[in-house]
Amino acid sequence: MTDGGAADGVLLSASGLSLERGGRELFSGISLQLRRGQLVQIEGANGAGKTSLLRILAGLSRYGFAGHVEHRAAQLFLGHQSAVKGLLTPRENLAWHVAGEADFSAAEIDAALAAVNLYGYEDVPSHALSAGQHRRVNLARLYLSRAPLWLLDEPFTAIDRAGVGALEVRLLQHLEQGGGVLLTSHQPVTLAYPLLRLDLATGTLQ
Amino acid sequence: MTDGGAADGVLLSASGLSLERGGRELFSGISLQLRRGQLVQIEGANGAGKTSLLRILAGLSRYGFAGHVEHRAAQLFLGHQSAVKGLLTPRENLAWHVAGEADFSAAEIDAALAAVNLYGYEDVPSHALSAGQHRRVNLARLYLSRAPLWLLDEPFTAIDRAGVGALEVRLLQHLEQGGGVLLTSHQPVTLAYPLLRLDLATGTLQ
Amino acid sequence: MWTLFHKFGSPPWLYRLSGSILRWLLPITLLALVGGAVWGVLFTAPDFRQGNSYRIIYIHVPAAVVALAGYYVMAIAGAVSLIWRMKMADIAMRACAPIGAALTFVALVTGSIWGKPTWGTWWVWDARITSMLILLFLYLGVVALYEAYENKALAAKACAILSLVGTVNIPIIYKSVDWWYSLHQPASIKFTGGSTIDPSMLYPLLFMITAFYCLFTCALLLNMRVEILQREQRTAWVRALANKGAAG
Amino acid sequence: MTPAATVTFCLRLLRRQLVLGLRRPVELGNPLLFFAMVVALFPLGLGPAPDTLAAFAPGILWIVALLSNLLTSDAVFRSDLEDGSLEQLLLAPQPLYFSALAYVLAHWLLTGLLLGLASPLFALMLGLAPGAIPALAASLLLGTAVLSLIGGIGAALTVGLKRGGMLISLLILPFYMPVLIFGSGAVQAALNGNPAGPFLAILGALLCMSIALAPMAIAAGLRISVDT
Amino acid sequence: MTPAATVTFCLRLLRRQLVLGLRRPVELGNPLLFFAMVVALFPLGLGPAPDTLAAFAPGILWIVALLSNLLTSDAVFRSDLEDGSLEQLLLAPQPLYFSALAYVLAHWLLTGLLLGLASPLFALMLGLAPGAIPALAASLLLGTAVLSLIGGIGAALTVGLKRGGMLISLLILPFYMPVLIFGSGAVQAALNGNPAGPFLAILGALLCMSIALAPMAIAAGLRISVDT
Amino acid sequence: MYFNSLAAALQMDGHGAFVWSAYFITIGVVAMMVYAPRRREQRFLRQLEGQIRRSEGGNPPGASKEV
Ligand code: HEM
Ligand SMILES: Nc1ncnc2c1ncn2[C@@H]1O[C@H](COP(=O)(O)OP(=O)(O)OP(=O)(O)O)[C@@H](O)[C@H]1O
Ligand SMILES: Nc1ncnc2c1ncn2[C@@H]1O[C@H](COP(=O)(O)OP(=O)(O)OP(=O)(O)O)[C@@H](O)[C@H]1O
Ligand SMILES: [Mg+2]
Ligand SMILES: [Mg+2]
Repeated sequence: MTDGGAADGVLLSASGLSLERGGRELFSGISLQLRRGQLVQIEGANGAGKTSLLRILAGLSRYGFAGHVEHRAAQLFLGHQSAVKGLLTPRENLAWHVAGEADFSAAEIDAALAAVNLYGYEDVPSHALSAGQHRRVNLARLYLSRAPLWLLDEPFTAIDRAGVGALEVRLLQHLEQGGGVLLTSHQPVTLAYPLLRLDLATGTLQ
Repeated sequence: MTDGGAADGVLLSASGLSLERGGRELFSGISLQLRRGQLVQIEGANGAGKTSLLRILAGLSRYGFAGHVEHRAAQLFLGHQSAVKGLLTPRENLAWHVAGEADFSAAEIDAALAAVNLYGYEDVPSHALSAGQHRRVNLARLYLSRAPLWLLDEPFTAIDRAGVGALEVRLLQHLEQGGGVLLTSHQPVTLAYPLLRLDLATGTLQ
Repeated sequence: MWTLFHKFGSPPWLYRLSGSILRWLLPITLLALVGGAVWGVLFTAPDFRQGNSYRIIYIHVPAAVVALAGYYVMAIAGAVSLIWRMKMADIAMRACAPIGAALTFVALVTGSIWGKPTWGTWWVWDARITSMLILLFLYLGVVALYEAYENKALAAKACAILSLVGTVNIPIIYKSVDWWYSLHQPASIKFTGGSTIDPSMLYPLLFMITAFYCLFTCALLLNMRVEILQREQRTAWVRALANKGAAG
Repeated sequence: MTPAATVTFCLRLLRRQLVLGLRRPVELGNPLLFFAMVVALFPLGLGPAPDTLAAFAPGILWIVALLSNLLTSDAVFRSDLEDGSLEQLLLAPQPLYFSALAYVLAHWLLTGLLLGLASPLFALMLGLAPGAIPALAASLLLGTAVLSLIGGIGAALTVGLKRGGMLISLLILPFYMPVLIFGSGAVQAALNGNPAGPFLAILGALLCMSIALAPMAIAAGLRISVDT
Repeated sequence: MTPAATVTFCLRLLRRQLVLGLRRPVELGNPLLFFAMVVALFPLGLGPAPDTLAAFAPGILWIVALLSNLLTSDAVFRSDLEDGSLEQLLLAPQPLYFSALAYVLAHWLLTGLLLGLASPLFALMLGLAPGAIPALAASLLLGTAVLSLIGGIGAALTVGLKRGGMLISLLILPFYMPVLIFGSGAVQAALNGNPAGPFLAILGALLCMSIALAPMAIAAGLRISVDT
Repeated sequence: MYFNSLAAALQMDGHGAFVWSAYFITIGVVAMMVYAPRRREQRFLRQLEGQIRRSEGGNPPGASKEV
């Protein structure tokens, strides 16, 4: 977990971000630095602009906003959509993932699927999975990835309570190994770890 | 709120439901009667079969299960997918809804949209809405429908905390007017109302 | 040079400049069009083979020539917008498409009207005509793509890519259509191509071609002005303009 | 459900489908432009000789109509299935027969009707004798309606499968063929100076039959597709 | 990213796209059956006179190839955009140029290659002179690759729009036309006893040019589409 | 002037209908090319002015849409 990242531990830095969509100013003047070991939650009501901000930070939105974003480490971005193909099995989905991070061995993939409680479903076509299982296929990437910077857009959606608990454990582990996590969630994050909150309305990090 | 429903207040009755998918038995021997004023939550982990059961109860799955379902009142079913067309505005989505419950006046629709906090977004194409707002367009049907029986599959997904609160108020109101609600949710339901739990593993209602 | 480049990137400057250009160019253009048409229709001798239907040439050929040139203007603007990210080039590119489509349409319709008395048919699949039809498709494709995007900044980028792809392709399309036509060699119809044209016909024709180029410029500027206003609607200068316009 | 309520509902569905097809009136140009382009392919492929083109014009226009129907009928129910609208439609109290008819009608208005109305222009471009143009337009208007109804059946049966596209073509193309034969036959008859009436009458009979039967098949297909 | 890693990644992408296209080997038959049916439409529509059919067989087969490419290229990126795979692809460390190429290659393998290989059979069905068949197959193999690359550009530019289908056809059909001309020209030349070589050389040149340029346009288009 | 009379100019030996219709269609298209953007500009400015007035001058008289 040492690839990427500058000496000062900053994984991602952004300055003066502001965005206007459909004639509404969603946020303005947001500057933030995410360092190793930091857990930041973006807060805001539905439509506040959390997803838009995350997509700007990930580099997916490139036009129409003001400000500057700088990546200093490899990133893992999980969006609202799960990038899981219904025709492929969970195993194939992970082995042939388009994000192209690395070649994972079959054992690694099976372990990751087991970690998200899909043991026994490795070879079922993904469209036959339940909504939560479908999202879990995507979340299995959290157990595979070696990227230090995680950008997660509502990772807990459709996951049952036990699953949320397991995910939180994984986040904690990643943070303790020096990763950084930026996430949005409408469910309260109950992690025994210092949580910074980014309020979109005021643009401040607390 | 008096259309439909037999004299004994039973809105929906099912007996001896059992289902097997992909070689796994999801549930068996489930019998339930939903009466006016009852709030029932189906419990189970991801992949337990909650959605499958709801679809059987709604009459969408008609083959491949054992048992018998009887509807005695008009129903409103909201599934995992929101049935909201990205190209249409929220107002058009509700006015031309394919569920064809009734002709709603423009004022009714605007009131419903305002109730789910989409005031000001009535005429934005729905694909420009955020994930939560997209679901809210669908949830606005809860403010329009006159069906006494509600089957809701994870209605709180992607909704922010204030929105969940408002929805719970609406559920309460519906229950007090003699409606019945059957829902699934991975988030705890914090309603000041007696909640019955249907455990899929044991098939019992508590 | 560089400062001029930057000035072209400045919307209010371009808006004002185009206003002052249009103030004299537009009337002159319209006058020239009417004058050239009257010259061609009423004051020249008819072609000895085609008789009076030859008079359509004074709109048919200029429209065809300018429509073709317009595609290159559009592609160059597209390239500038993609490479230097110049907003005004975006706008110019977008403005070219409907104008070019209109001129191509004029060329096709007048040609088709000309064809009826000359060849006895409204339409033939001649090489030149077919490639002009394809040019119309290309223009309309750009218009349709631009209209389909809601975010106009992205629409302009997409259209720039499309028009660049088109630029690479236009010579290929032309060449291929020529080959196609010569491959099949239908004997029935031939353009008189290469026939020397009488100076008394040539001068009004050249005059009309110039007038059509001016028309293209005027329409381009007019379209760009609207686009500039729409893109810049949140800036102070457009708001001031709106207030002034409403008061006056 | 009262009949009046059903009619209102179907009109609403029709309006919805039309708006989904043409969000802005400008978009009406797209199908027409598409037809023009596909028509232009044929001279480019078959050669520009005016007499052969004129002789093939009925067949070419009919093949274009058929292919554009084929191309688009896969999409009739697909997005509605994917976003959950279809299951809501099945739960609606109105009879599915009429809803299915509304979907097909919208599809026809956006493909067949437009093509039928624009066909005289394309016929001129291909050099079809002007006398055969009424027969062409009439046969296209009647025949494409049949095509849309048949295409709807294929769409309903295949929409639940994760892979549509190709399969639907295989299912419905054989059923399209009689329409193609009678449709181009009508124009050919008019070209040869024979009355096109009998061919048009057959197309009309096919249309009546498919209006009566196809929506039932579509409704049954949709119920199965939503169940998977 | 090392070149080796990029190659592995692209091969993985290719494999994924092929599996998505053909989950079961049986499905390999669908495109072929589709071609056969569309080819059968032409005798029905144009009239079955053997000599005219044989004369127009090159054009007919090329038009079918072109339309089937048109039909399928809309789908190249659409499902990936809808389920979020496309944004993951853009975030991948590998250069998008090669990923785009992998997508297009998969598309070509499933449409153009199959059609090229099966074309001798269809040519015989239409009565094409056997001497022209090698030219036909070669021109189809080369030309459909160009078509797939061009189609990819159209798909990339329109995939972010809520309305696909028609628009992509409008964008790419004009660019398809030269390929159609040179492709059917090659077969025509072979039919007339002239060498098809020059035409094939041009198709090859077009292919080289589009392999160099189209993936760049596709990559730029995808970045725009994901941004909407 | 090549033609002797107005009638001759209109007739042009039977080609008049073609020539004149071609010119009239062109006039129509050219007029649209010049007129359409000017009208769009005017309409846009008026609309923007209304928008500014609404946002600055509080509630407009006719729009009391309180929820
Ligand atoms: C659309 C692209 C076209 C271009 C670039 C174009 C260009 C020209 C040019 C330069 C001439 C003058 C030729 C000469 O003096 O020898 C001409 C003549 C003519 N054009 Fe077009 N034309 C086009 C389309 C059409 C169309 C669509 C038609 C009708 C179907 C048409 C019908 C004619 C006729 C009848 C003549 C006079 C024929 C002759 O001189 O033999 N043209 N065109
Ligand atoms: N293309 C667009 N045109 C107009 N408005 C847009 C567009 N795209 C997004 N918006 C607006 O941007 C706002 C922010 O959307 P975003 O998805 O970032 O919200 P969010 O905070 O992630 O909400 P949620 O919690 O519901 O996911 C929304 O109000 C939406 O209406
Ligand atoms: N076509 C099918 N083939 C095989 N298994 C299937 C099929 N459809 C559903 N299943 C299985 O049925 C089970 C129940 O799915 P269901 O969607 O009902 O779960 P759920 O309780 O709603 O879960 P969630 O909380 O994730 O929404 C899943 O384990 C799924 O794998
Ligand atoms: Mg969001
Ligand atoms: Mg579920």
